[in-house]
Amino acid sequence: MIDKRVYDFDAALEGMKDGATIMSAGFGAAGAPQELLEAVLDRGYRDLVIISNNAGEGERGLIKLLKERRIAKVICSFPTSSNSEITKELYSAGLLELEIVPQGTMSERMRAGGAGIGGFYTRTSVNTPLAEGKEVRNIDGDDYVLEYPLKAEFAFIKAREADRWGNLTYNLSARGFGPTMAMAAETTIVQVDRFVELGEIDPEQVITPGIYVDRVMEVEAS
Amino acid sequence: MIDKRVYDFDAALEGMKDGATIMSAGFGAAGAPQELLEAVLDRGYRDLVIISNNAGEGERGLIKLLKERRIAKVICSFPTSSNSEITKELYSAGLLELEIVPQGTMSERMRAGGAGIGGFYTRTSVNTPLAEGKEVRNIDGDDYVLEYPLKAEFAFIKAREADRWGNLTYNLSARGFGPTMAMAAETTIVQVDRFVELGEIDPEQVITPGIYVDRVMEVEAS
Amino acid sequence: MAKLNRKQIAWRVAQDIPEGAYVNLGIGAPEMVANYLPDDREVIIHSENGLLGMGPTPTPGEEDPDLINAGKKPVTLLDGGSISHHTDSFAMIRGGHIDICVLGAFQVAQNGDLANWATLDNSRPPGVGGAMDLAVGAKDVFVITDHCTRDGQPKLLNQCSYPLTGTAVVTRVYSDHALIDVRDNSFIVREIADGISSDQLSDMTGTALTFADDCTVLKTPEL
Amino acid sequence: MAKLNRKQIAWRVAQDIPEGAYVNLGIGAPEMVANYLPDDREVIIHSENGLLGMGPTPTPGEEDPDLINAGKKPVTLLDGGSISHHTDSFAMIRGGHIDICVLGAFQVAQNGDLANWATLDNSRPPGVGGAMDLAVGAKDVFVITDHCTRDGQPKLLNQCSYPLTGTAVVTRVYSDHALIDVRDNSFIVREIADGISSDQLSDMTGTALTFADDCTVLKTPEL
Repeated sequence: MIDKRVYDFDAALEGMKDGATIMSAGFGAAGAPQELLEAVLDRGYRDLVIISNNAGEGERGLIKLLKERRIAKVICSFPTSSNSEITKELYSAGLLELEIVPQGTMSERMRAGGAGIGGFYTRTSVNTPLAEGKEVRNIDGDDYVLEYPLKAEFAFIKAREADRWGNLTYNLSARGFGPTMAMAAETTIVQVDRFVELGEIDPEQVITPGIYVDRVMEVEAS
Repeated sequence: MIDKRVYDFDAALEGMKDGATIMSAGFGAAGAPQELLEAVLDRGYRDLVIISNNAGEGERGLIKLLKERRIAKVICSFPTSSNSEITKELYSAGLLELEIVPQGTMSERMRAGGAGIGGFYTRTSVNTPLAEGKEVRNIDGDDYVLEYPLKAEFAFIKAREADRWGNLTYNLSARGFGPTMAMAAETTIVQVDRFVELGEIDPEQVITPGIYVDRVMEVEAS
Repeated sequence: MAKLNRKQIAWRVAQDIPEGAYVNLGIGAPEMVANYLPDDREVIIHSENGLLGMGPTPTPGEEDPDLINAGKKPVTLLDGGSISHHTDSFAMIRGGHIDICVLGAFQVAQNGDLANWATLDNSRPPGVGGAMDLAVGAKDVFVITDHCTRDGQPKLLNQCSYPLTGTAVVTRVYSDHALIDVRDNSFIVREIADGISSDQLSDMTGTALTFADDCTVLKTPEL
Repeated sequence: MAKLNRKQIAWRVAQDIPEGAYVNLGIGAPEMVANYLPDDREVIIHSENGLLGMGPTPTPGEEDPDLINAGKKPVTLLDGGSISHHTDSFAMIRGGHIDICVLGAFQVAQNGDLANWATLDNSRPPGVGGAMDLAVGAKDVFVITDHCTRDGQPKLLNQCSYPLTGTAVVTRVYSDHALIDVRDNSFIVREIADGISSDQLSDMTGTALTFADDCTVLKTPEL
């Protein structure tokens, strides 16, 4: 019987290691897998490379990892928030590497990683510092930048419901990067509000099909 | 008040013309906008370029247009079906141009057209006759073919429900190419089983958001 | 000399958003545009984090932490609203499906170049968010900005000195002093705030202005 | 000499599909594999037109014209099944998320080249469907085929003469005479049908065969 459900963080994080690259869903706090990130903190992993829209916000998850200096690099579109001083401090002190990617390009690069696209041309960032060193090509009169896929060893996702095949639904705008990151990581680990029986999710309302999901764990908001 | 509902085929097909390029959703008969296609036939348009997975099947829609010699060219992945002799006859007689595109490439090219991607690299079709004349690029050790976006003047789609903003739901595997074609056409025209009030479709269950839809018409299956 | 306040600029932008438009409102001042849309005008507001048909701020106590806008503030969805994931949301932006986006700016050049994501101060972490995607993707890019910086430097220039967000993308500037179209490599003044002369406006601008033949007074209500 | 019939080939393939695999079954003979999966084995079947977790043929009268498989025949969905649109469905295929696809073939070369979409007959309209996507996308490509054409020509070759579907993609061939791995530019015979000698099999093959040291008899039930 296929059963992707796990019941503790040790099982959820199997294979995690120092230096791992982790995609972390969430836009601000919505959809952020705070408890999974904090379980990584508790287990002492370090030198992490994080791919996430923001380099933390508030007091949870990524911010805790940043404060404990567990993160070597963040690939993101917008690192700081009004309430995340630690990111600025670490960056100013040269203790945190940041790679800034336009939000749509970041999302599209992850989709490319998940969908077998070897590279794609986008108008976003043409003639800006973020296109420096990248190939530019004129297609039908417009300049486009060549962007390559973005993949990761792990994706951490927060979803609303999961069944034992790993099918997922999300809550409103907490959907965010979840469906795309699930495609783009070797191992996709999902914390969900609740497990449901196989067949409870209408086939037309599955947002992330289980094919992209490796492990699901029920996590109570803490 | 935004209201994309129309109540007859003349209003639905406004702007149609000889030589138009039309994306026609549907995989076989599932999701095929037969009544819209037949309304085009009834109005006498000709020299049409059709983008559709199949060059017709059965006795409806595209097959009727083919029989009346209204279609100059079909861009498709698989032109013939067990029950579509006319496609073979016209092709053999040199009366129908066919452009064969791998199904995933066709779908991805339409998505690129809708998503502002100028081109993308895919492994599909490398070293096959369908890659002839196309740029090949080695990325991380694998060869990829460069493919360009596919757009159209019109998309014809069959959906289950629509509201006055043009939000759509589909019925099971009739979803097919609908959501992608809706993105890729200048004018997207949808025949639906039924209109619903704004707000009746759960925001999380909208499959094609109205931003991609220009006109919706309630059409009883005929 | 009666320059406009932020609310008045937002009000003026709102008058130019047509019925049925799909509009993305940037974080900060552009968000205020939603407050001034005429009641009888139906406009569909997009938020980059996957909302289409965004509604007003929820009443206190009704906030859902999972229903936020691009600025991470609680919002609502209108009837007809829909949710999409990030990649689909940016396909709307990058694919040219958003009619208008309204953004802030550090600098705008007369050819429509926009600089609004990074200064030359390298001590601050840079952050671009969705600005570059919106700049190239939206059919019209409206900019809300003060005409000058706090220390009196012009923000409308011959050429931007800050890192660019996009080239030749801005179509109209709504400043606290004027409404200016960006067309044919020129700033064309369409409306000018009451009590401001052409010369005064030119003095505040870092490049030559063209005054439209039908240039009128930029009128807004008290707000 | 006891060659396998189509059902027996399909049965043999089914035994090699592991629990939990995501599998795409091509149109025609490959579809029959689903009928022979062991009852206690949970396998998730993908259909290119947007089905994941495809179930058996519906009972007569229960067919839904909007729930069909890649062969356009009515099917069902299992509990846990899901629907996606075409582009998302092909992202699963092209992104390497399908563990195994089972396809038919006109020709297979010893380096894994596959020809299964077009012959050299130009009077017939060509059609490729999802074959090229599946060939490059699936982690394993299993081929079901007769060992020879109806007129006795070998289909396992040094090099394909028909237009290719993909290069170096086939990982295993299930013929009516043998089970053959494709590895290191060689056909490696793992199992051979009862009563067929190595020499007979070699005579029916258009290139050299390697016989595995542990090559055994290809056993199937009567079907």
